Amino acid sequence: MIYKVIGKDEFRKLIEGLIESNETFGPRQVDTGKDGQPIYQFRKVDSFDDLELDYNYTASSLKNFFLPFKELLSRYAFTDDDWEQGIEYRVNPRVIVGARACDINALNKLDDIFIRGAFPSPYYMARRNNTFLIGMDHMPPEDCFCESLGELTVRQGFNLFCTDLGDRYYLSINSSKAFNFLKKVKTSNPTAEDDRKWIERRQLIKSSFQTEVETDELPDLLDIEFSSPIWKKWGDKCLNCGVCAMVCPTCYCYGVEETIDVSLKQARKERQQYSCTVVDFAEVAGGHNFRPLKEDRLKYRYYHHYHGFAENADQQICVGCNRCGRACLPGINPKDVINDLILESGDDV
Amino acid sequence: MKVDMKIDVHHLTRVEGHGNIEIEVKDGKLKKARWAVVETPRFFEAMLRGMSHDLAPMLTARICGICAIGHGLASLRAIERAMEVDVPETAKVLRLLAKHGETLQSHTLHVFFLAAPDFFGVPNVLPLIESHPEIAGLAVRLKKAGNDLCDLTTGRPTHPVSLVPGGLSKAPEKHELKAIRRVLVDRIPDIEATAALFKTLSIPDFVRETEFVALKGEKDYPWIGGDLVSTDGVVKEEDDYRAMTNEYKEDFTTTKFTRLSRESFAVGALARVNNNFKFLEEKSRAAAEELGLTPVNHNPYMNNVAQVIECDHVIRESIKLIDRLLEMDLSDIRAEYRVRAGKGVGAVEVPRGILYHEYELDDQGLVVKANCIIPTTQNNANIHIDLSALVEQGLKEKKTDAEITHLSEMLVRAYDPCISCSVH
Amino acid sequence: MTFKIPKQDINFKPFMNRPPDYKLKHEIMRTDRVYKCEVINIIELTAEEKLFHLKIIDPAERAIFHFRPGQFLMLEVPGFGEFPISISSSSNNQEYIALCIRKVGRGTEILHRARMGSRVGIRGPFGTSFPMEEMVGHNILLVAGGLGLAPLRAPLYWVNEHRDQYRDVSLLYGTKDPSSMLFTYQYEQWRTVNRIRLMTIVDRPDENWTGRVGLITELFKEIEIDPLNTYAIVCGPPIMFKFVCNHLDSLGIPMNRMFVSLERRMHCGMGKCCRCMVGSTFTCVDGPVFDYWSVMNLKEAI
Amino acid sequence: MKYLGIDPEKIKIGSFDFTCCEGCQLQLANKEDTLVDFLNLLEVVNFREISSYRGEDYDIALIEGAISRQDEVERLKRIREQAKVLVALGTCACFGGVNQIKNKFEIEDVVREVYGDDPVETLPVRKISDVVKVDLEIPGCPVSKEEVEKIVVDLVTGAEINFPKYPVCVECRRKVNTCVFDLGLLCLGPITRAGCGAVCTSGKTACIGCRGPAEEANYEEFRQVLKEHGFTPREARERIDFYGGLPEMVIDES
Ligand SMILES: Cc1cc2nc3c(=O)[nH]c(=O)nc-3n(C[C@H](O)[C@H](O)[C@H](O)COP(=O)(O)OP(=O)(O)OC[C@H]3O[C@@H](n4cnc5c(N)ncnc54)[C@H](O)[C@@H]3O)c2cc1C
Ligand code: SF4
Ligand code: SF4
Ligand code: SF4
Repeated sequence: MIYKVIGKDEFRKLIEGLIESNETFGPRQVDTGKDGQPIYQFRKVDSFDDLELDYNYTASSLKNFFLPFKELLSRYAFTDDDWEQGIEYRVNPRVIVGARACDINALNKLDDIFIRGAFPSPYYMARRNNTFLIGMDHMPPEDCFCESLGELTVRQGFNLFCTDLGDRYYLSINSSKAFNFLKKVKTSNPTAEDDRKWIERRQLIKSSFQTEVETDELPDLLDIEFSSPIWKKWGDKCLNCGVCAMVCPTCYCYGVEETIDVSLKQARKERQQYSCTVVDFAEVAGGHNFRPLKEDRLKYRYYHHYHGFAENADQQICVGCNRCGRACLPGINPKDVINDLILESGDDV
Repeated sequence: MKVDMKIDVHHLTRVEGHGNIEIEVKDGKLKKARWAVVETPRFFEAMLRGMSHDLAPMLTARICGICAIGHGLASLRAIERAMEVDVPETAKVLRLLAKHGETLQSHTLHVFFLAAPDFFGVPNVLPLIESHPEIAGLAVRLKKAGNDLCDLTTGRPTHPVSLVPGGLSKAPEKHELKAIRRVLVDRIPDIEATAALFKTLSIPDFVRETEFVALKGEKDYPWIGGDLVSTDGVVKEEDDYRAMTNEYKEDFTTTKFTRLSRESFAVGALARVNNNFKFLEEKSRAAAEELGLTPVNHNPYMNNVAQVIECDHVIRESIKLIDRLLEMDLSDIRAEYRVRAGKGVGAVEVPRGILYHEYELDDQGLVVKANCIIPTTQNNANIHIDLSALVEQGLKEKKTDAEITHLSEMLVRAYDPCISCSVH
Repeated sequence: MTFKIPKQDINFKPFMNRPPDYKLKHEIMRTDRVYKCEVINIIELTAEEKLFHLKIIDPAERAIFHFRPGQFLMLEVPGFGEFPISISSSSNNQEYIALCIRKVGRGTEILHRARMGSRVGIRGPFGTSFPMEEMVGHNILLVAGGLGLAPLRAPLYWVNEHRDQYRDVSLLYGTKDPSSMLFTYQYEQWRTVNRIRLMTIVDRPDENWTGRVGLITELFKEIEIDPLNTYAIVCGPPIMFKFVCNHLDSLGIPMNRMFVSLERRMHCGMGKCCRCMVGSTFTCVDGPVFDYWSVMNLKEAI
Repeated sequence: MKYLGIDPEKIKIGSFDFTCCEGCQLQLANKEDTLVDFLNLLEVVNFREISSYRGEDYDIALIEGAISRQDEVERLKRIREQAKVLVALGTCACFGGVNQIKNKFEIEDVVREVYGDDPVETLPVRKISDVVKVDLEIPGCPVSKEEVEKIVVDLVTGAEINFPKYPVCVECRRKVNTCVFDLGLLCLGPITRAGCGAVCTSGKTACIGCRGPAEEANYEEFRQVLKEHGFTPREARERIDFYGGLPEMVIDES
């Protein structure tokens, strides 16, 4: 990795240049909540001033830029008794500014599945390869727990990562593209003072977490407590609304559907983001449901997130952003569920 | 020669809702000519009682599947006047734009899908797709533009979602406005072609002196709120609408009838053009003159022409409204307001004429009493009386049963009645 | 000053238009490209099930298509959906692929209307297979319930084609009623030509049925099993293979010598959609063939 | 398309309206981009609102609206006898729709409120399936034309018709909307069947349940959610009762 320091004015020039030449997305305020607090999402930006780089969190994650909620996989064109399949992977280059470390870590996890997994996905890869990603550190919101999962810092998977040193950014440069762009604006090599401030900033962030979740023993615990009563307790609360999975940066379960156009001349095959908490997730033709109960489905989501699974070499995929917890209307959130699970297992011994 | 005639058109087709035409002629004398609405009433005013005011516009939009935006706006206007809410200017412009989308959509639906088949002697618009593809093309493009405008401003073409007390819950993005502006500009040649088409059609020649009622324009062609005016010279305030409508009930119909200076009056596109001709967009006015539509025109069949002229007008005015919006801050679309007790009237020109909503609200913002008067209700008596005159004229001109039936059906259709709406 | 990000296309390695080889990892392949097949034969087996013979149209694609007994395909009926189906023919058959398909939902129902010459798509093969080589020199016990006979046909063909390498081969087959019994026209051949001990049983007999009546476990009373020299392949509804495997376990067949084929909802076949997950395991890439020990260790598998 | 032996035949439809706003029928003429293709799949033999041709040989009857008068009951029964497939089109037909709000009041009171001493005939509002057998329900106020198109294609090709089983929230979040609960609104999305594309919440207004219940909706917990968000039983009930499609969601006073 190469490191540089850039003044905030100069940084602005860089971003403005990127916005001008490319489709650019970043955190924007989309609404004001009933509590008066701003609500942010990653949206298209037309100027630097659209960006709200001091945002706390976006309600939905970056995931859908790489795994769109609805994605066309193939098109079929029918001729009398025959058809032709058409596939398109292209995506136009674009920039995303202001991703948090946990967001980038989440993408790295998705890379393990969609690029390094058994059957790499060209759709995902086309989007990932054509996205210029600029990360940015921040002070943790009070309910985040990425630190507990070791996802507080990120060392790969971005083009440029900015550590905020007040009037300037400490830049971690992770791609030749980024390096070349930076040649066109004024940067300097970090001084010893910059390095010291960088360390201070990191330590400050690390020590600012207010939420901690004990996750080390979770893979085993989840196995041991597979029939724990806490699943019913939390499962009964679940609305099966799938919201948790939709906003989560790493939930990637999906369904594929085909539809014929009204012209009867073409058909579309589309991938749609799904959620394991949704009622028919594991239902098969004929009506048998392999996970008929709310608790089965909710448990499965936790099992998948914290037990890990084969495709990504058994790593936990939660990055601790708590988006699911915030979005869940009945208030089901990883911290409480996991704590319950740990308490429950404590009772056993 | 003795003429006996019994015409009974049960559930007239190509109109919204259920109505019957009943004509009886004995010995060459007209015994009966009725326009009977047999729609099942839904009792919206009764349902509104006790409902939160913010649900009222959503409920009343369901009075009509065609002019749902109009109902929503009348309802909002009544509520906002009752609670003295100041709606931001941006929201007002956006609402008017939505209104224009609806007018365009509704008028093209009527002109092309419901009325046009009569002029071409086909049962519906489908054969025209084959025989006159260029006309079908006009219809589809114009209607789509109207629907798209509604969709963009209110969230969907029918039953708006973003019309809320205080303004709008969501504004379109500027790039979306620019896109729809381009579409509207492209529709100008289409509407001009439509006017040219109407020049070639023969509008039945029938005239009956009628009083026409509309909103009174001040500077612009009026659509939402303001004073009421009639071609007989009556002027009233919006709040005084009951004195303008004077509802009463007849036995043979489930709708109410209305009257003003004469035994009946008419509202709708023709009434608006007759009352506010000078406020039409300049080019629209010229087109009207070209088509022989100048105030005060007493041929009810000319309502179709008036609708074409209004389409022309709203397309041109929408473009101007969008230009204004592009200069405005689109985040300022909703006013905070305090819920309080009050009474309010909202009068809105919907495609078929003036629509009135009136609510009385309690201090919780719940509806205590509601009254809605629908344009078609106001037209029903006039249709009914027109029918008699039309049959009399037909008898004089020795028209056959079939001709009289055809002309009667066309007459009713010309009013573009929205019957389920009138029996809400 | 230009900040334009250059467009980066994906390199399909090594050839853009080479048909996919699903066994290669870490290679971006056109995994969504289907092999186009023609239906060359349709055999009506029961009211609900038909056997389809599919021939891959492109000879080059046909030449590289290989599978092992127990693997499955994703069958696509363009416009109506894609679903997993076990391959029910010999892995030696270079001419066509046989699929036995029950009419149950949107995709399968439409497929049942296919005529000779209709064209459908396949992707695959996917998943694990039965370890036929490992079983050499042993007795083989095949146990099938209902539609479970379909995936057993591929290992059965294998055994028949290498009959001398295996010792006693038994096939126990049970169905709900006689009319839902599959592939009856082949039984005689299996028994006489292939020297397979074939036993059938039904739950609910009809007036013409003269055979055995009862649950499939009844059949075990009639055969003798040499537990330390036998491999078992069990396929059928979960409740059935659970009973059968428990029984075989009690007889002393080691759990890692019993194989089952699991069924779960699937939307990709490639370990992505997660619909087929059982605990931490994908039925599509880690299965569908599992040994019973693994299944026992899977949370919520049975 | 002759694919798989599917030689699509136009379906003969009749469209009939009862107590309603006719907005659902109107949707059939919307979505103009694909209108011609859509109409190509249909043979409209009876559709009073747009056509003067009145044939009786329809196979599929689209029924719009609820039932609120005796003559409607009889007309509906006649249509049922004729139709091979009877489709309840729209929320009014499926659940009674807004019309059934009337049923909370006494009939005489309702009539008096609107017609004073000049009464008209009316019955308590019933949904179509309360009167005749319904083969297919397409909910929505109004129905989504996109969904109708899909269903018509399924009918023409003979494919099984599927509706989403999950609630509106899934579609809502797929659109990256802000949850309107966060804006202080009472949304019925979590218990309402998806398929509308979350139009209402995408317009930043609450879902009021026009599509009826999602499968296995968790009413118990949803009641709790409403309470915790500080909504009064009156507010909740008013919205749940709006379309009549969520009879199992009971709100108690406590
Ligand atoms: C490994 C494996 C092998 C199979 N082999 C056979 C076979 O040889 N013969 C046979 O008749 N059936 C087999 N099935 C079951 C077959 O996949 C389903 O019957 C089929 O998916 C139903 O699809 P549908 O479109 O008709 O149903 P729908 O209910 O319309 O299903 C929609 C989608 O859900 C998924 N789905 C639904 N049911 C199942 C299911 N049971 N299993 C997996 N996905 C499902 C599919 O993706 C399907 O496209 C197998 C299933 C698996 C997992
Ligand atoms: S968001 Fe909450 S209620 Fe909804 S599915 Fe997820 S856990 Fe269940
Ligand atoms: S906290 Fe929730 S939303 Fe965030 S990564 Fe973990 S599971 Fe996903
Ligand atoms: S707005 Fe309504 S539909 Fe959308 S997520 Fe929230 S509760 Fe669900």
